Amino acid sequence: MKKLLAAAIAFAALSGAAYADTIKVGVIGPFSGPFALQGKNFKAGIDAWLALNGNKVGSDEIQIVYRDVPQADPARSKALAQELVVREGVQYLAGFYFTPDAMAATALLQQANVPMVVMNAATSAIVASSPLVVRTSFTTWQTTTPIATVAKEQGVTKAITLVSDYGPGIDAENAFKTAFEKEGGKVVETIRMPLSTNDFAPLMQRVKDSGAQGLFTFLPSGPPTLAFVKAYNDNGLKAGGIKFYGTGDLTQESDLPALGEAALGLQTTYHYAVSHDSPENKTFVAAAEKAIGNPAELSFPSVSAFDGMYVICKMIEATGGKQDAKKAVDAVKGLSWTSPRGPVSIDPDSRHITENIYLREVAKDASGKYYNKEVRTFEKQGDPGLAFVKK
Amino acid sequence: MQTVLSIGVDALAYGMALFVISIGLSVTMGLMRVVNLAHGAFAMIGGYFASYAVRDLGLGYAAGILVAVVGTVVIAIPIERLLYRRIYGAPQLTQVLMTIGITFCVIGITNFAFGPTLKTVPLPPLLQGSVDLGFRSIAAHRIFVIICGFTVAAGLWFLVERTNFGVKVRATVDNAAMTAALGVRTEVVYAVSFAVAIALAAFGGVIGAELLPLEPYYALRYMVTFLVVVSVGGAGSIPGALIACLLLGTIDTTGRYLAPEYGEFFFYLAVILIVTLFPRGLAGRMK
Amino acid sequence: MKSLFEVRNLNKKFGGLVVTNDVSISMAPGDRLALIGPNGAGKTTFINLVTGNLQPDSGDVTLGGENVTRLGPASRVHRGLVRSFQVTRLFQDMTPEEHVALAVLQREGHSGRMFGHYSGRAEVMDEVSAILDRLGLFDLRHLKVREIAYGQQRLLEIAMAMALKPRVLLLDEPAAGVPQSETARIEAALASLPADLAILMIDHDMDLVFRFAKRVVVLAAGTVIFDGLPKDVTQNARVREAYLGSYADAGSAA
Amino acid sequence: MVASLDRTIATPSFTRRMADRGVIGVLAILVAGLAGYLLMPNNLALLTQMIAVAMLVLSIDLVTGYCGVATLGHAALFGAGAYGAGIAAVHFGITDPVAMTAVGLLAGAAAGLVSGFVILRAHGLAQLVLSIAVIHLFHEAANKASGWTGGSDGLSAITPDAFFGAFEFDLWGVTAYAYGVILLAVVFLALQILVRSPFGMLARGVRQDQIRIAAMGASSHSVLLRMYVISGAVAGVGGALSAISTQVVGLDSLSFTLSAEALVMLVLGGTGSLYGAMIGTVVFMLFEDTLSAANPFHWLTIVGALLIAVVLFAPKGLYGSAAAFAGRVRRRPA
Repeated sequence: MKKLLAAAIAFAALSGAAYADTIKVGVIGPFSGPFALQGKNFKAGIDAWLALNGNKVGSDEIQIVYRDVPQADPARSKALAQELVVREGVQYLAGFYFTPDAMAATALLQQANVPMVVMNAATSAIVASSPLVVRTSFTTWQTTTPIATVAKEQGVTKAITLVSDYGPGIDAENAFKTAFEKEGGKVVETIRMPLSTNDFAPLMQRVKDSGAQGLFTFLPSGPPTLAFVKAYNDNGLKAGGIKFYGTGDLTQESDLPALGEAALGLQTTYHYAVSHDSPENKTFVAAAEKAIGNPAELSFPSVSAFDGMYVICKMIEATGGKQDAKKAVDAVKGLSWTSPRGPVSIDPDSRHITENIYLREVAKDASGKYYNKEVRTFEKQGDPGLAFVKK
Repeated sequence: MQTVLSIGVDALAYGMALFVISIGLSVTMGLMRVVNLAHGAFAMIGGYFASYAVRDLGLGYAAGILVAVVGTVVIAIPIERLLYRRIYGAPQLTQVLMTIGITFCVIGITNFAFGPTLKTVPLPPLLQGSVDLGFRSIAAHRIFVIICGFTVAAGLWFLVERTNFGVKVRATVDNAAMTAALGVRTEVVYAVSFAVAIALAAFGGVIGAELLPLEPYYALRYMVTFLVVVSVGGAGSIPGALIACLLLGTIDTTGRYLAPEYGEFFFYLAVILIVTLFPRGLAGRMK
Repeated sequence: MKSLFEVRNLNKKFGGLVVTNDVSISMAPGDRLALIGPNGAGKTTFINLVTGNLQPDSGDVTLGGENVTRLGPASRVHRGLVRSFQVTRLFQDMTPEEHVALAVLQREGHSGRMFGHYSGRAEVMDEVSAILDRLGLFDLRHLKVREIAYGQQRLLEIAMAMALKPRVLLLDEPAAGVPQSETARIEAALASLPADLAILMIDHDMDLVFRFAKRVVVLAAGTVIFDGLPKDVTQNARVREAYLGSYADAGSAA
Repeated sequence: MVASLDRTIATPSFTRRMADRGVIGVLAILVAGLAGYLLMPNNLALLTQMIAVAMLVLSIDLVTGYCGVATLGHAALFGAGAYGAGIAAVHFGITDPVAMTAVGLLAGAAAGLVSGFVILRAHGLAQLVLSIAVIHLFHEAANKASGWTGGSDGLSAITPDAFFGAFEFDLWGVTAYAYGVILLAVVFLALQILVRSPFGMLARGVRQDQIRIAAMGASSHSVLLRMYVISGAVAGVGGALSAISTQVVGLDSLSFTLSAEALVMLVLGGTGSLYGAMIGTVVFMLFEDTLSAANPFHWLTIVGALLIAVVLFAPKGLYGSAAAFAGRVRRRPA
């Protein structure tokens, strides 16, 4: 009986969606809580897309339904994804800032006949967990690997890694170590620090004592990066000539005003800098700044959300608005276009985005504003992490 | 030896920063018997005031601190009148509920009004950069925090132990009803103590901003740290809080230096050990 | 007569203040002993030491030949050493029936049962009803404790002590706060206790003491200054001095 | 004695007896469960999650409401149950939902024993801090043991078997929801029996006066520890339900945040009553869900205002204050 009822509801939901003119996209992200800034950037990227391209694909109208998962909480993420599919009848799931939240929802995709477009979560394995996942952001492996080359080329032979002790941090450590050793360098020590660390001075002391010439670090973007960068300067590492390498998480644009002078000259690799010089990006940034309200809050998740919308629209085009997850995903395999971040494509095998990774340096522009200045481009970088996972 | 010295310096600096930020909570919990989970919220409000004064109005650092302390106390007065007064003497859980509610509201309002980005309080040139100690260098600001810590500790000790007001406070803590019967206006004592606690919170928020960056979620993020410091020290005891901060600073710093991966284990196991051995805190009054 | 309960050379100091000074008392089954003394003589401290709520600095407490000095309060109760409190300690939101039932179940070792309600056990209910009835609490049995008068709460204290079927019962001012009209009931209840039970009672009501006690011990400044028959106590010079003279002030004199 | 005997045969009203036996509560749960199904048929995942958290809140009520233990670390027991069930399924192939629930129950009880052992060594503020230390240690341990727990990425790929081979744990979540409602009813009934039992009375006594309990010859510590283990079993069942229904377990299930939120739900509903615990959970989570869907950007402020309002206007919690009010109204005419 219950089964029957459920089937009836499902049928109503599915058939309703298939012929309706409105196509709903469910976006799950941290819209409140300590990571609200990143959720805001999702929304800004999506709003920018809609502002620039309109909310119609053919005759179908796109409607975005937001759901809030303030902190990594897979159970809640899954419940909300379920609700989005069953109650709201969304045809696409998108967003996902945290890996566990994305992982939790992938289990639903097949049965719900819904593709997922990951707009941030950066663990390589997500795309492997379901064939209906496409990612338009980056992986930690992807953004980390090039910096190892940079370090080696700048004459560093002995490096130390200092990462936050959780999934992405460990990914970054592995990625750097693998790439750096391939380049012929040596990682003398790998240190993992608890996510809750406030005081980095003792760690800096250890870095100093290790005799490394370069420090590679990964911290999630947010408040601790401020204390970290200050500790790097204040404990004499900068003065002592220990070079600093990190991923762009550390110097995201919205944190730069706070980091200020301390961050000048820091080298990071990342897939996107708000300052990227291209007409596509200028248009995007103008629209996104308007959408977010305060330009200082614009940061990297916005561009993945923007491109995510591009991918979703391509999927809608390909399926003519009918719900067919497999067809939708197949349609974007190998898709390539010019994103605000530069030329990108969806790798047909992994369904992960292939993109340029840029080496950037924190600099100060004429108006006294700090920004990530792109100094070098590593073209068409895929995700080396997936191979590592499969190994 | 160098390592030990180095750890010692870091521990002292970190411990004193903890002290400056948490001592206000020790006052509320010890003297007023309120589990004030919103302590961090007031520290954050102070930090925002200072940030606004120094960064946007271009005032000096000292002026910024003054604005922060005065501004936060002014904001806190109506909150004390309307909300805190209702929970003096209420069960702990009720206090927890109320102060968490206040914290949520402060977070929400801050997020709405000032956005989710980090706020900083620019340091004066004197406090920027680092000082060479011979065997290593240390941020000039850290030395300032250490000095502030000892000054606050000494000032509070003087206030409580050596002034008329201190006598009234101690009497009120021991037996509020009896003290009131002796003609002391305990209401005033409470209000002033609360103001002092808030002023200390604001001060700590500003001074500690280099270590605990200011953002809307400040209050929730560091709530646990504050609670741990106060209970290890023994609520209401100034020397206790001082010892606790130095001890916890040492444990944390040593752990982080020697085995950062297990830093959390170190710290919390030590907390369990200390709290089990000294259930009323290192300097708690025996009943 | 073989002693059932014995306190030997008990000492306790709070800081520099000697509150119990080399106290020794011995009781045999069926003893009815009153412990009296001026305020601050250390009577309640003595009870707390004996029951294990406080640890003595030195000295021994033995019960039925077993040294119980190092045992906790609960273990002493198991062995038959039961007390009542000077200021009632009752559970405000429970009924008298629940209090007594809990005591009965505890005595029988059934208080840890996680199934069923005590009212389903006829033998428990009979005993509970009998005890409540004897102390005149039966009609109040379903009211919350906070709803009944203080005098009745005192009676309930005794009811709970009785329900534990002790071998030695220590009553700390059982009649304090009880209206005159109710003291008779307390006395009657005490009188109906098993003859072989040893009772030590602290009280200020000398009439009650003289009616109840077969033996009187006087404590002053933590020291036993008299141990003998009730009729001799008023004649004793040290006792008179303790109550009337300066002796009572000398709190810290050892 | 004889005189008293005839008076003992009192006859409380029928409803009173039924309420005492928990029959009304079980019926209420089943009716509410059905109502939830009819009112929100498309949001059963949320309702199931609500049931899982309700068990955590009930479990806190056992130690906080009934025994007076202050804890901000109770998610340790919930998380242990969730990871227990999840690990059983992923690493040991125990995918039968009932067996997973049993594993969760045992894991929760074991975690209850461990954390009770630590937390019960102090009182008041110190106890609160011990509980915080415990939850952080559990959290960190799970983060470290990423081979077993998936670390910060979460433990995924938990695939419980279909119930009796027929009812699958699927997208619509009907099976999980129905299972949750039944589990909650069973747990409620068991707890109702427990809190009325002599042990339950003893526990209430421990909360009010430990010295008196000792004077009755009972050991408060042993009562508390036993209650902690039971509480762990209840929270563990909740955790297992969460693992079964969402098929994933994250580190958040062992977090300070969840512990604090659950405590807030309990105080909101009213401590010391099983109904209060459940009402607090439902009100808080519905409120949170509605608000965060309506305005994800500002709901926290409103939740904060709600908590303040509760303290000011319903200091015994929603259920506690309502019950007290009803009690006053009922007594007035008499």
